[in-house]
Amino acid sequence: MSGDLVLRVVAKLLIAFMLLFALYVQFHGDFGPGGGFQAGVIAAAAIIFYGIIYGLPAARKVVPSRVVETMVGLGVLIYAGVGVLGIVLGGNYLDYFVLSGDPVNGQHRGIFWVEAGVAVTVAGVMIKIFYMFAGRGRNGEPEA
Amino acid sequence: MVAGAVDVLSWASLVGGGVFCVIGGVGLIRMPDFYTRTHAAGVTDTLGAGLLLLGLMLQAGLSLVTVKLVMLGLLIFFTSPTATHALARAAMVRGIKPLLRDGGQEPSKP
Amino acid sequence: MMFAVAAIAVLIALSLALARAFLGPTVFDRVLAANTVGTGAMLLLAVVSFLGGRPEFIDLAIVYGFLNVIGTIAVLKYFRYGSLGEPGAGGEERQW
Amino acid sequence: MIAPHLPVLQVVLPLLAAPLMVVVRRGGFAWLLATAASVAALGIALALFARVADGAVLSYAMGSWPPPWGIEYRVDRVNAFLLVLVSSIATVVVIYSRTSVAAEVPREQLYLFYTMYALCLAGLLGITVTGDAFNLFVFLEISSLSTYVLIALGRDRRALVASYQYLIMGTIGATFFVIGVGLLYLMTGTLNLADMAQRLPQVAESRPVLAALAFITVGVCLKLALFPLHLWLPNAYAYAPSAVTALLAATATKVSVYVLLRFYFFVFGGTTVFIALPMAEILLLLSLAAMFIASTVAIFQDNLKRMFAYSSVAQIGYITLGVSFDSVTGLTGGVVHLFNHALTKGALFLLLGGVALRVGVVRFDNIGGIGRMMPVTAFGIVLGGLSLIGVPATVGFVSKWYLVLAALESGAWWLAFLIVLSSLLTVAYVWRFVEAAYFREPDPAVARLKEAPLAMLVPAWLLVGASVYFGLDTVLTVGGASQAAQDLLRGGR
Amino acid sequence: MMAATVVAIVAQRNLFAVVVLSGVYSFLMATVLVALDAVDVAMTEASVGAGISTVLFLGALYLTKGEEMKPLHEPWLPLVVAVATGAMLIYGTLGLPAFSDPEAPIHRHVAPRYIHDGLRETGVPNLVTAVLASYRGYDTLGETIVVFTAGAGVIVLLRRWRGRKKEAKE
Amino acid sequence: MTPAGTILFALAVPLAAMPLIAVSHRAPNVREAVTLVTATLLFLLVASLTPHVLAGERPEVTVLHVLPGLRVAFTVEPLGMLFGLIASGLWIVNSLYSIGYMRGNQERHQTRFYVCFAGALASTVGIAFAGNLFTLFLFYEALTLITYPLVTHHRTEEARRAGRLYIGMLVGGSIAFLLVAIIWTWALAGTIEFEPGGILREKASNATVGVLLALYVFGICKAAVMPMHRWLPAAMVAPTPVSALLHAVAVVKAGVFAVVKVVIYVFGVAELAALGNTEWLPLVAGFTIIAASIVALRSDNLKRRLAYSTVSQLSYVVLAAALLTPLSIIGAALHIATHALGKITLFFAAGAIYTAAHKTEVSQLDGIGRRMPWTMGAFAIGSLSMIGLPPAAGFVSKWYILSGAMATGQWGAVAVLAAGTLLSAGYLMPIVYRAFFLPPAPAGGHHEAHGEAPLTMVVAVSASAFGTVALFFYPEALLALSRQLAGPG
Amino acid sequence: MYALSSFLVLFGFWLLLSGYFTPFLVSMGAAAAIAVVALAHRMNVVDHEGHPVHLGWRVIGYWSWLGKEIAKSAWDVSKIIVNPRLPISPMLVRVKTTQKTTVGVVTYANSITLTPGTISVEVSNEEILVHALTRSSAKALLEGEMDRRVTHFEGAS
Amino acid sequence: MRFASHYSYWITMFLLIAGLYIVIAHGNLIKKLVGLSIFQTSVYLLYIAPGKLIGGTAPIVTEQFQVYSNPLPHVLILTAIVVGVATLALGLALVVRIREAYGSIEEDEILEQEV
Ligand code: NA
Ligand code: NA
Repeated sequence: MSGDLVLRVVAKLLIAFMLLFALYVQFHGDFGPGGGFQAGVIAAAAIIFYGIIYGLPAARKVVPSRVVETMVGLGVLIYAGVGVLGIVLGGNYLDYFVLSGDPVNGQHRGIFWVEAGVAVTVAGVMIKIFYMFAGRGRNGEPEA
Repeated sequence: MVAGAVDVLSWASLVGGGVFCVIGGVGLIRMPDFYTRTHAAGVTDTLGAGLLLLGLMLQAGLSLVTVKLVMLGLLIFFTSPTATHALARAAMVRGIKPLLRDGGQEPSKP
Repeated sequence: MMFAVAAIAVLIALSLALARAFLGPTVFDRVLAANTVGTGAMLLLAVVSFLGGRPEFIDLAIVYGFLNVIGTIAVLKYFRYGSLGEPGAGGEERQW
Repeated sequence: MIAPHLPVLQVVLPLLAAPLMVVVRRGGFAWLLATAASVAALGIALALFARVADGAVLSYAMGSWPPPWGIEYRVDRVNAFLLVLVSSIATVVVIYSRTSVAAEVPREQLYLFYTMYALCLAGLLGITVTGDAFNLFVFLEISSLSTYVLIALGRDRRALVASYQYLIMGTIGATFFVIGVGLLYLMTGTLNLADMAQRLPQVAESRPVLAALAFITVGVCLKLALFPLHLWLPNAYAYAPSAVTALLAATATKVSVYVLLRFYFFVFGGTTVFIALPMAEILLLLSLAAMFIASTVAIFQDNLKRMFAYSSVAQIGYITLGVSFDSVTGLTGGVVHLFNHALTKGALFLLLGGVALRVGVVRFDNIGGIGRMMPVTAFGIVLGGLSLIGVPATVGFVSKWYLVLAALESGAWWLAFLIVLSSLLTVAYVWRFVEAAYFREPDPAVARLKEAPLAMLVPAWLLVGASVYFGLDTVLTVGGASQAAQDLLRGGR
Repeated sequence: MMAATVVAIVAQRNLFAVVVLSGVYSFLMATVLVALDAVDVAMTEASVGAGISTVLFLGALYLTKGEEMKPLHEPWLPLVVAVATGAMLIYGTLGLPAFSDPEAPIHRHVAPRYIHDGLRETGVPNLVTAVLASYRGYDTLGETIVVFTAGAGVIVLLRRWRGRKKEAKE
Repeated sequence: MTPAGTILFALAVPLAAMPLIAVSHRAPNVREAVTLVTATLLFLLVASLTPHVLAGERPEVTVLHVLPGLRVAFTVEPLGMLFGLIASGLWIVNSLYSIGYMRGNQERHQTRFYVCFAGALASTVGIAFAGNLFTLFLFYEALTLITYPLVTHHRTEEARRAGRLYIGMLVGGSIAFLLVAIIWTWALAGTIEFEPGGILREKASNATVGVLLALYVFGICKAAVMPMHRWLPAAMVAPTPVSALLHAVAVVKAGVFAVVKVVIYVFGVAELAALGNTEWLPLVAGFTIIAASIVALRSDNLKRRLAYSTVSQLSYVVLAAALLTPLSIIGAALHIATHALGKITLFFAAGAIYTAAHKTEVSQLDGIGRRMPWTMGAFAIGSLSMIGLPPAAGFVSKWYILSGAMATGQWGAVAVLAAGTLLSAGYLMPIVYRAFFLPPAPAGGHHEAHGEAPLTMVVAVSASAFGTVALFFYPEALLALSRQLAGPG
Repeated sequence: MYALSSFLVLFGFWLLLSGYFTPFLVSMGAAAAIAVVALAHRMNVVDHEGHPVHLGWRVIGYWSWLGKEIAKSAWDVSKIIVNPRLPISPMLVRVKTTQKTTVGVVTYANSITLTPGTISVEVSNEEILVHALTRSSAKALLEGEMDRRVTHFEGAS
Repeated sequence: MRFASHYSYWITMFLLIAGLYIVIAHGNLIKKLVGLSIFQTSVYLLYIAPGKLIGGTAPIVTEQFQVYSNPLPHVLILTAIVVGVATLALGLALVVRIREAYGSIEEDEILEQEV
């Protein structure tokens, strides 16, 4: 506890901004560098950072394993679901034009959801992988 | 006129920042042990980075870019000492002995 | 022009830090050097953005900054645990 | 309403099943979903096969972006044939897995097993159906990554090492492939295979194109385990769960062969690349080496799964041999052998899985007299073995027939001789099984064995039956293969 | 510089040094990518290479207790294989269009549509995003699946399952 | 029943017997009754086709189209008719004999033995009636596989080694050479359906025909032309009924049958004769005759001596076919039949000796003729047939072969035939002499106890000996069939 | 209270980063800020440590002083580095901390590290172990000016 | 001249050789994966460098610029990076399991145990 005073305090400051920055990257992927993948990675990095500083159980308390595992699948479902929606609305698979009356608007919507799907899965997977590696005891003993 | 002055200032700032960065780098090579090297790295992180960013800010003027540069500066400002401290501490815990002036004397009490 | 000068200066600093990263000798020297490389890269990026006339790419430098610290801390945290010198370091640290 | 979307649904259905399983997290549900996805894939594949039977080509534009700007799915007679093969094998294997995998994989892990299974299937189908070079790479990776995991799920600790080795070699192969595609892209500006095929003749024989051919060949041959790039295969097959081995042996390498065919004849077909580089000769030599060396190694294996794995390396040699002839007969032989070997090896590994369920690791010294204890299984293995040898009335005969014919057509009677000679090596290792199973007194341990469960026998025998049936009725297979061969040789035009 | 880093990685036997150096390598690569106008790629490479990969490597090192590795025995054959591959690549690349040649096929075919009509057709100024999420959105779906596969794979490999049997040894 | 139906029925009968025998394995009497009934039924069915064939009909039936131009089909022509009659007829005798032998020696796995035997007969009928090379090949392979359990019946290490050699050479040769030859033939002729006059007529160059012929002759390992004969002596480890099956009823006969069939229906006799680059074949066959005879002469083990005798006698058929004259072709066909009868007699006798006296070496047989007069009498008749002396059937076939050779002035062949006759007399007559004219060796108490072999064995051996003599006096039916082969000329 | 100010700070951060003020993006920014605050709340990050909103405007004063110090010491260290003789005299010293809060201690420790020539190695609530590059930099630290200023800046909280 | 204009390819080749060399030559399973990563990154420059146009800028459309570098290679390489990290994660997970099963991450020591 005492040993990581500096780290803990600075981390608290940093993590919130990192998360927000991740979301910024997510929503501004249309205008600047970044997008779902990068946002997912940065958000996951923030959580991982938290886990590194405060310990895995703390991280698991904040973002439970189950939620993460659901995220892993959910993102893909969102992405693939947008594709199916294209078919349902009379277009081809992943056809965003049909998502709205205005084709360009449709593209916007499609890209938005697709990027969201990417971010969810990527963040979920990265956090999950961290959990798995960090949570596996070195000598093979299960961790609480 | 003002623009010219700003230009000159940013010029100086950029060059100065560059120079300090290089000096920090040189220090990183020249210093004899790990702990002393951290001090050299500090030069790059603080004055080098600060002046460079300042120079860029002066170029960008009052704009979104300047805001971002400020953020960048703040980021370095917070993270760099944290990282350095963590490093030094970890090294100490791992038993890396600092090279002391009088060859391993006890830390003097204030 | 002045961006170019600054860029070259940063590049030199970067190379020097890199040299330290190769030379070591301890892991901590390398991490320190890596951290400096990260800072250098960040600055280089900022400057290059101006050089290329697209200053909005500073976002990228911010990402570097975040990752730089995470990477460094991760390595160090590993070493703290690896030493096991301080069992009383706090229960929540057990994982790392 | 659905009909025009069949090409994409072919891949997306199993693809959607995978994340659903992860979200729901139930082994039984996952199996149901995997089965449903496989059956649906089979249905779609058959429908597609019917629709392209007259030589039509179905093109599907992802996101309604016209190719070459968007990604295109493209179904023709060549890949429709393969779609049917892959999805039907997958269907059989998934039915089989319910019993087999439950015995090998912990219950809590089952849902992830089926997730990987669905991903692997989707990946293989995606590789087959796509008309875009880079998309092909993406699906190649999906199938590869899931395959690594599936292999690592084997009970033996060597499964882990095997998986690791495959991961290394597979990734090298995939990267080679990407380098090759990159060079082609740099020379043509497009990633669409059909577009590429059209634009390549203008830059053919330029060095990047030749290098691309080399890189793609090496990369794909790593995946399809062409000798001597097969090193990953024996262990991977030997230690993976039985169902996985069957799936891999029957489909994964076959799909890689398809990729090779697609690039050789469809993309490079219009160029003079084959003349510029001695591809046919190299392929011929390597194929022969595979046929003889791998078969010889197989004879000396003690682990049966390993033995049949080496046999796979050898059999892949027959397929590539057919490719190397660069003639309709040769290609027909190659393609039909691709199909036939899939059936046979699938059947063999499924049956071996049944034996493994009873005896653990299947080695020659612990299956003595098994023919008496597990007659149905053992007889199935014998039939499969006969098909490997190429005995008439099995599918193996049909393909060897065409290969020999192709050799004779090309005037290389020595080659015809070598082809049949290599079958002798097959006789040797198949006969080791026959001897062990029927002509050795049962060990005490074996004497108490029961026949494999029906849920495993029925799927396995479906494939055994198929490899006999298609050995007798060849209208579908040879017809399809020769159509495919003609289409391939006609190239991308 | 990147080359030097890689050489250092090749030569290093301390795995930590290797991990640290590969993080450095990623930063450098990302910077080069920015210089080549690939900002999205640079951001990804930086966050993946310097961030996630480092964490992954450390996690693995921790679990495997691996710090030092054995020296090499016979380095020549691998070198020959590697150099042969490199030679094959060089053979191929020497025939490629010159750097920044606007007449090169990749600038004449397919890409012009993205650049000229991308904004109009998708309303997204970042053409990388436009191509990534729309024109070639299917690739990106595949890419997401790849990530998903890795995630599910790691779960299945590393999660401790109740009552998992000791791995059978033949 | 139509002739086509009869063909299918003839195939189906032994096949149907297999499961029947298998299920009755707890009731040996039922099992053996099934075997006998089946054998008899098969013979009757095959025999019922004879009038049709003699009348010039060629009943045929197609079962399956495998590939375009590749079908499983049956056609009954004179040579196949002849072979079918011999095989199915001898099965009856062999079954009788087997019952005695297997029971007398308390052999194990008797059910499997009978099942495989029935399977072997089904395959043999398939070979005999095969309408094309593919069908021939199919049943040829089936015969190899189904007889493998018989060869390795004892499951000793020696048996297994022999089995490995057996399967290795037969399957190996058939795949490595025969299959290539078949596919090549298809590639050249566009068909592999048997046709009188040959399908390769004017389709292949001289050199190609030479190579092809070699592929056929050596690929058909069952014909045991040297150096492809090694499996045959090795297979002697099997029980005697199996040896009889191998040497007389099915296996080697299938081999020489296939060779003759190929010569007649694939190459065409006239065609081959015209080409005249096949002189090597008589040479090889001649060499085999002489060399195998010499080996036989030097073998003390009775079954081994008989085995090499078979190797030698088979090459008579090959030689006859290779002489390429109408007369020799008749001789070849006849020799298939006469050797079958003669050799089965000899083997029956050898097995009877083993069963009754447990003797395996020629040198142990002194005076045995007094204890086993029927058996040794039959042995003497069989020997005469082998040598080619009247009043045994062997004389008839050898006569035709010799006539063919002399008619076309192939004096080398004549010399070989003469020498072969002398040699066969050399290795067979001493046995007869020992059995009847030497006093029994005094040593050893055990061989006082034996008398004749079990009844069914004696019946079988006598029947086959009788057949051998009968065929000498009444060869008309077989001769008629054979004459059809030689064509109008 | 902390949550609200956190939200405002983060939202401000967003707006400054973004530079696009379309309704969609602004509302997204608000949503993002709320989400982050919620998550940070779960992390227990939203407290006076993680979000020292109470420090107020004193920050400016302290930082400007610190900036000056940094510049000075950086200049000194630079001189040492470029000096061919490399006149260093590294030493470890312990300095007492007078701050009452963790944030204060951390600020002090980081300030020490930030000024080239000194780095804090071990930090506890009572004292900090400092590695100094030269005797003079150690002495400057031991004079305690920085300590006083940080304590002042930390204020009455 | 040709040499200079193909500078990026020389780096590509170097990375490719170095990466492949590490993978093949080294027996340490983790180091192999490092090599594999480097091997995979060699592709980046091969794709992206030719897409660069001197005088062009990153393909993010604004009024100020007319010439943009080709965005397509960027998209492709993004995918390649993702594939790379996915492979790495799986590989490392396997290494962890191998170490638990064999007690070593050196290839020769592992193979020794399976003789
Ligand atoms: Na973007
Ligand atoms: Na993006």
